[in-house]
Amino acid sequence: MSIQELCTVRERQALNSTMFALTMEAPRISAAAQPGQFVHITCGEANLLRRPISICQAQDGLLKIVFVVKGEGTKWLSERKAGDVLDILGPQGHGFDMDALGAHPVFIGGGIGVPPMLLTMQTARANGAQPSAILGFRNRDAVILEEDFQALGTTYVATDDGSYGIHGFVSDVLGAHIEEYTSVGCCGPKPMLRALASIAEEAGIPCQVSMEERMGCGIGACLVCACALKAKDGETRYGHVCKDGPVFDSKEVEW
Amino acid sequence: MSIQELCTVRERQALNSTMFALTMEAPRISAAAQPGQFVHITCGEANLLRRPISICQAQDGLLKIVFVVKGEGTKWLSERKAGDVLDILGPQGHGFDMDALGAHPVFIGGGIGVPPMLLTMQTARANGAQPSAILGFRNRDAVILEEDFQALGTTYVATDDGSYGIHGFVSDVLGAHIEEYTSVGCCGPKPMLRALASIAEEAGIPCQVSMEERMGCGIGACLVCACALKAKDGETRYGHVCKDGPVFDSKEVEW
Amino acid sequence: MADLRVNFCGVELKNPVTTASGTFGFGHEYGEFYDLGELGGIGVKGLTPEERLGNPAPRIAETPMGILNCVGLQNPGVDRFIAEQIPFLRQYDTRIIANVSGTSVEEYAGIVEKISDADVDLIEMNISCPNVKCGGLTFGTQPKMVEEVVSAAKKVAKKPLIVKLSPNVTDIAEIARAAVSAGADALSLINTLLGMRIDVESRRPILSNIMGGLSGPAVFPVAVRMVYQVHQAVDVPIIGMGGIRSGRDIVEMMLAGASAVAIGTACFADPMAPVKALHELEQFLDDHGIASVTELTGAVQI
Amino acid sequence: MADLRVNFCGVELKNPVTTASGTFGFGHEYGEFYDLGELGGIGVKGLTPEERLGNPAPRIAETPMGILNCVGLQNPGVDRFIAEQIPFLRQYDTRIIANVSGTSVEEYAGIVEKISDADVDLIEMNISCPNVKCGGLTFGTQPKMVEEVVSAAKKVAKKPLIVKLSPNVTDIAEIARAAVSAGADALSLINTLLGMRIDVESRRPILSNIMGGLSGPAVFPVAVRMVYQVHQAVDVPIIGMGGIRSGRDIVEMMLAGASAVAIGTACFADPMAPVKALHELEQFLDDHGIASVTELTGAVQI
Ligand SMILES: Cc1cc2nc3c(=O)[nH]c(=O)nc-3n(C[C@H](O)[C@H](O)[C@H](O)COP(=O)(O)OP(=O)(O)OC[C@H]3O[C@@H](n4cnc5c(N)ncnc54)[C@H](O)[C@@H]3O)c2cc1C
Ligand SMILES: Cc1cc2nc3c(=O)[nH]c(=O)nc-3n(C[C@H](O)[C@H](O)[C@H](O)COP(=O)(O)OP(=O)(O)OC[C@H]3O[C@@H](n4cnc5c(N)ncnc54)[C@H](O)[C@@H]3O)c2cc1C
Ligand SMILES: Cc1cc2nc3c(=O)[nH]c(=O)nc-3n(C[C@H](O)[C@H](O)[C@H](O)COP(=O)(O)O)c2cc1C
Ligand SMILES: Cc1cc2nc3c(=O)[nH]c(=O)nc-3n(C[C@H](O)[C@H](O)[C@H](O)COP(=O)(O)O)c2cc1C
Ligand code: FES
Ligand code: FES
Repeated sequence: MSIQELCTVRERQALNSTMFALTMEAPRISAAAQPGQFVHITCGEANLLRRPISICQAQDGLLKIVFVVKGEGTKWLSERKAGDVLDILGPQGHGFDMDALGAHPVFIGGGIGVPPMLLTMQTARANGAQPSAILGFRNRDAVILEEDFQALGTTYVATDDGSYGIHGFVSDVLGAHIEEYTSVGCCGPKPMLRALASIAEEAGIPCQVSMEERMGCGIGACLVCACALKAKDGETRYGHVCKDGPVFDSKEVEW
Repeated sequence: MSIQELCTVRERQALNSTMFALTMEAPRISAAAQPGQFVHITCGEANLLRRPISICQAQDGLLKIVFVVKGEGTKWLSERKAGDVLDILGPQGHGFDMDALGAHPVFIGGGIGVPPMLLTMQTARANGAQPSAILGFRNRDAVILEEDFQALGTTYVATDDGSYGIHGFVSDVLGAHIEEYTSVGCCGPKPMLRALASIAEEAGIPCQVSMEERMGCGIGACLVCACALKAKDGETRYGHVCKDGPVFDSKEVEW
Repeated sequence: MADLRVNFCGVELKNPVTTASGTFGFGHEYGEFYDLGELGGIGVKGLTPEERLGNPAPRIAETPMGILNCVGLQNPGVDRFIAEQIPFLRQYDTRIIANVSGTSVEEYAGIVEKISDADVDLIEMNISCPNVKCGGLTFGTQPKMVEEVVSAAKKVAKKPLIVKLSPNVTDIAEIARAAVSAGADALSLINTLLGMRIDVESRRPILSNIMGGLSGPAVFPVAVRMVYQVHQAVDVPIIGMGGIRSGRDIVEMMLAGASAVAIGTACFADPMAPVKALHELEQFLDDHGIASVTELTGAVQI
Repeated sequence: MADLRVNFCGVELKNPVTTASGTFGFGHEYGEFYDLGELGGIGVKGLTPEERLGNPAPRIAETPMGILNCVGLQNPGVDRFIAEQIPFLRQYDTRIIANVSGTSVEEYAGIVEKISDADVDLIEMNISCPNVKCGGLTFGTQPKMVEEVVSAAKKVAKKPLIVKLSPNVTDIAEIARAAVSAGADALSLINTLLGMRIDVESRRPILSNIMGGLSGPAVFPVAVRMVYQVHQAVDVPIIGMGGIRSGRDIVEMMLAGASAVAIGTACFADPMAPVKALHELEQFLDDHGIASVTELTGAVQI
């Protein structure tokens, strides 16, 4: 169920020089939001297409997103202030299957893949699980949301250059602790997801991955956001990130 | 001499439901502004072309424009607030020849052609002339800037429907008073300008008309703002409103 | 209240607003936002004789006021469309415009014949697909190929046949005449303009297929021009499309010569776009005292 | 600091940024905003053998991220250009690209010969002006006509001859090959796409000439695609243009195959556009450790 809502910005936070958080009044979308879903946001008159951004938090009628400035659209978004109104579609897509997590899921985010894991971990905990988190960043300056995750369970932070937390990749951390977990849920760059999926597969636990693809409609009508999946006959078929995803079972994905 | 200046809006005034005045800090442009010149304003990211708007007042580092909302560009402009910054080119074009006015010029504006006559009348008075004004509007609700003109000299206001001031056209008023004047300066719809020019011509006094045309560059490079003028050989030649105009001698114009 | 009805090749559309093929799926998703019965017609995703998977991602790139796409006709095949989608669409009080493609004259004729027997209202034949036999050139760019494929399809069509033209041609009027002389009951245009974007960081084309089709507001003036030229050249009704966003855009397209319009890319920016544009059109007609929307068609004053 | 120099047909441009003919006059006006010597070259307003008055107003209409124009080649004629404008332009340390047009093969040859003897650096032959008719079609849309007119011009050209192509064709590569086989030393593209706008209130075309040429960001993806196709098809250098606004746009156009670029419509939005884009280009090269701008040409990875 997709809703178009005009949402007033309540708060804008600069997390570092390129990452921002916006909290918006979105009573209808936030009430319907599920972990792993995203919203599709109009980013000014000069950008024709909406931008897909994951839901980081959704409660008390408020919707929080966290994003990095990449091009014109996210730049525009980063310049919004409290009181501005955004045209948002959401919640979109198929999020994490919360019934398939088991008692000790681990949620792994890489870089800008971290924010959606927050609502996911929160929800898992509310559902009675004991979740852990592994967060990976390029360096110390890129670290975001650490305390929010710490509050929900054991949280490892790794940086590529070792300037903060563990020196290394989230896959190294997962490898070291894999026996503690009943499932993996993750979001981040594709090579990272592939690496995590293969560790989980080897350990025989389920792994759900959140995929990214360029989008048009964001609701499943235009078929542009194709994600290559394994068809039953071993051939490729295309799923659509905006509707079938963004979260897929890692075994379904054709890497 | 054309200047590109980033100008902070000092004040926005709604004159009626479709007409607005913006006063901006434009120290360089306002210092150079001559009566009858215009500025070329960027109107948001969604509109590629700048919009030409006449200079209504220029003093103490401030620039005032008055405009009617016609399409997307002027709509955008009407939504600016104090503190917003506008990208403005100006002062553009060739304004009124103030040396050719004589002691008793009359300045005539029709509708949105009224605003540029204000700086013109002010300057004429500062130069020692005794100017009059004739202002024409559709109806009572459309009347703008009346007191500003009254303060500078005899001012007649006419409305098409008689709901305010004289019932009739500015050309009627000019016809009735033509003997009092040494020259005419005017801005408004083309049929009005043509009518005024022929009255002035009959009376044997010079008439300067401010023309409108759709613009590209606004500085004389692209040649799109053609205005048909009489060439010496009786043939047509094209002048350019943004550089040769907007003000032309009425006898030059091919009506 | 102006009369919005349009008689299009004998099929009554309740209003001239339809959706552009490929941008609207089979209507399910946008049907969550409004009653599909508000629209004059629904142009469905392009169908082929067999299921097609389409191209790998990325299939879309943004451009200034436009998009490029290279979906590559992903669709379930005409049989599954008939079995699964027509019953869904028939729940709504609107016209079904079946958009079909093939890679050879025989395939085109075959799919037109098959869809003719199904419960659709209009057939839109997309001839902007590359012809495998003719060295990859698309059918829609060569007058002779257009005549051949349209003649073959017309012979077996039992519903009005709309031929959808490609804008990637030197002389659109020539192509339109070829289609009409071969029996097209109506024309629709424009399909997408060929374009390309390159990611300056990776130095790779953004689209998996290197090039893709440009649509959206950026192409609107090209579409208006072509609809105007085609309306001057032939005597069949036209569905005008390409960059329409608003009621005023619809008016402009109809003045140029369109009897109906289709809206595509604008839906991505605003799912409500076709309905909003329809209401704006209604308002425009009422404000201007225009009794019937059909008065607009070709009414540009030269 | 990256090396910005480009050797274009033996003529050294200090950088690849030039101005698009017809958008920049003869440089006087933009010369008030910056030193014209900052630019790699200046494409001057299109010249014809005799003075031309051009079309009546309106000559411009805005479109989504684009403009339509129908200036109609208003210019003082080639003789007055040579006498009055070359001395002005020669004050600046930049290259002069003389853009010329005619209405017949003889006129084209005549004006190319005349301008060859003048003090210009490069000759750009515009075979794509929609106003220069030959049997109703522009020279630039028929390979045979392209060959004929380019051959005639090449015989008398004593400076490098750039042929400027029209995008209003089915197969741009075919036209490019025709021009090169007839002797073109270089190609420039794209000229404007034919478009139209109608004022919905008056029901009249906005442009006096009914149709006009579309330029600006809206056409950028079409221009990139055509430059790419032409670069694949022929072996001469290309000046890429059509909608360029920024340094990144320049990089994209060069990756597609351009050796130099021209900026036109963007100047209307911002008079400083070419200089700003040049500085952005420099910054991009430095940020990416690219030693020479020439490395970009055709470097798209397929
Ligand atoms: C399901 C999903 C969830 C996402 N969640 C987040 C998030 O929570 N925080 C965050 O910072 N980013 C997120 N992204 C990525 C985000 O959508 C892009 O960074 C953003 O669209 C870039 O837009 P731009 O205008 O700044 O960049 P530009 O590069 O100028 O964008 C040009 C076009 O490409 C598209 N595009 C570019 N990069 C991407 C990308 N990585 N994925 C999809 N489309 C792209 C844009 O949407 C736009 O249409 C998510 C992407 C998807 C698909
Ligand atoms: C020298 C000059 C001085 C002007 N001074 C004023 C003024 O002081 N106050 C005022 O309200 N208006 C003035 N105008 C008219 C004003 O420029 C237009 O109303 C405005 O450009 C409309 O833009 P839009 O986006 O709102 O309308 P749209 O119709 O959406 O504009 C579309 C395009 O057409 C152009 N256009 C439309 N109407 C005109 C027009 N009448 N003249 C020139 N271009 C037009 C726009 O600039 C734009 O490029 C002046 C025009 C000129 C040429
Ligand atoms: C994502 C996408 C998919 C499309 N698929 C088809 C198709 O399957 N068949 C077809 O005839 N046209 C297809 N088109 C073209 C549109 O129907 C339409 O002609 C074009 O997009 C111009 O209209 P617009 O600017 O309103 O989108 C597609 C366009 C887009 C953007
Ligand atoms: C107002 C205007 C006038 C033009 N005049 C000419 C011309 O005289 N000769 C020519 O070859 N191209 C002419 N062009 C085309 C441009 O040189 C250029 O090819 C086109 O505008 C695309 O570039 P742009 O999008 O950067 O403007 C003109 C374009 C515009 C907008
Ligand atoms: S973005 Fe349209 S189907 Fe996914
Ligand atoms: S607007 Fe360019 S010359 Fe007047």
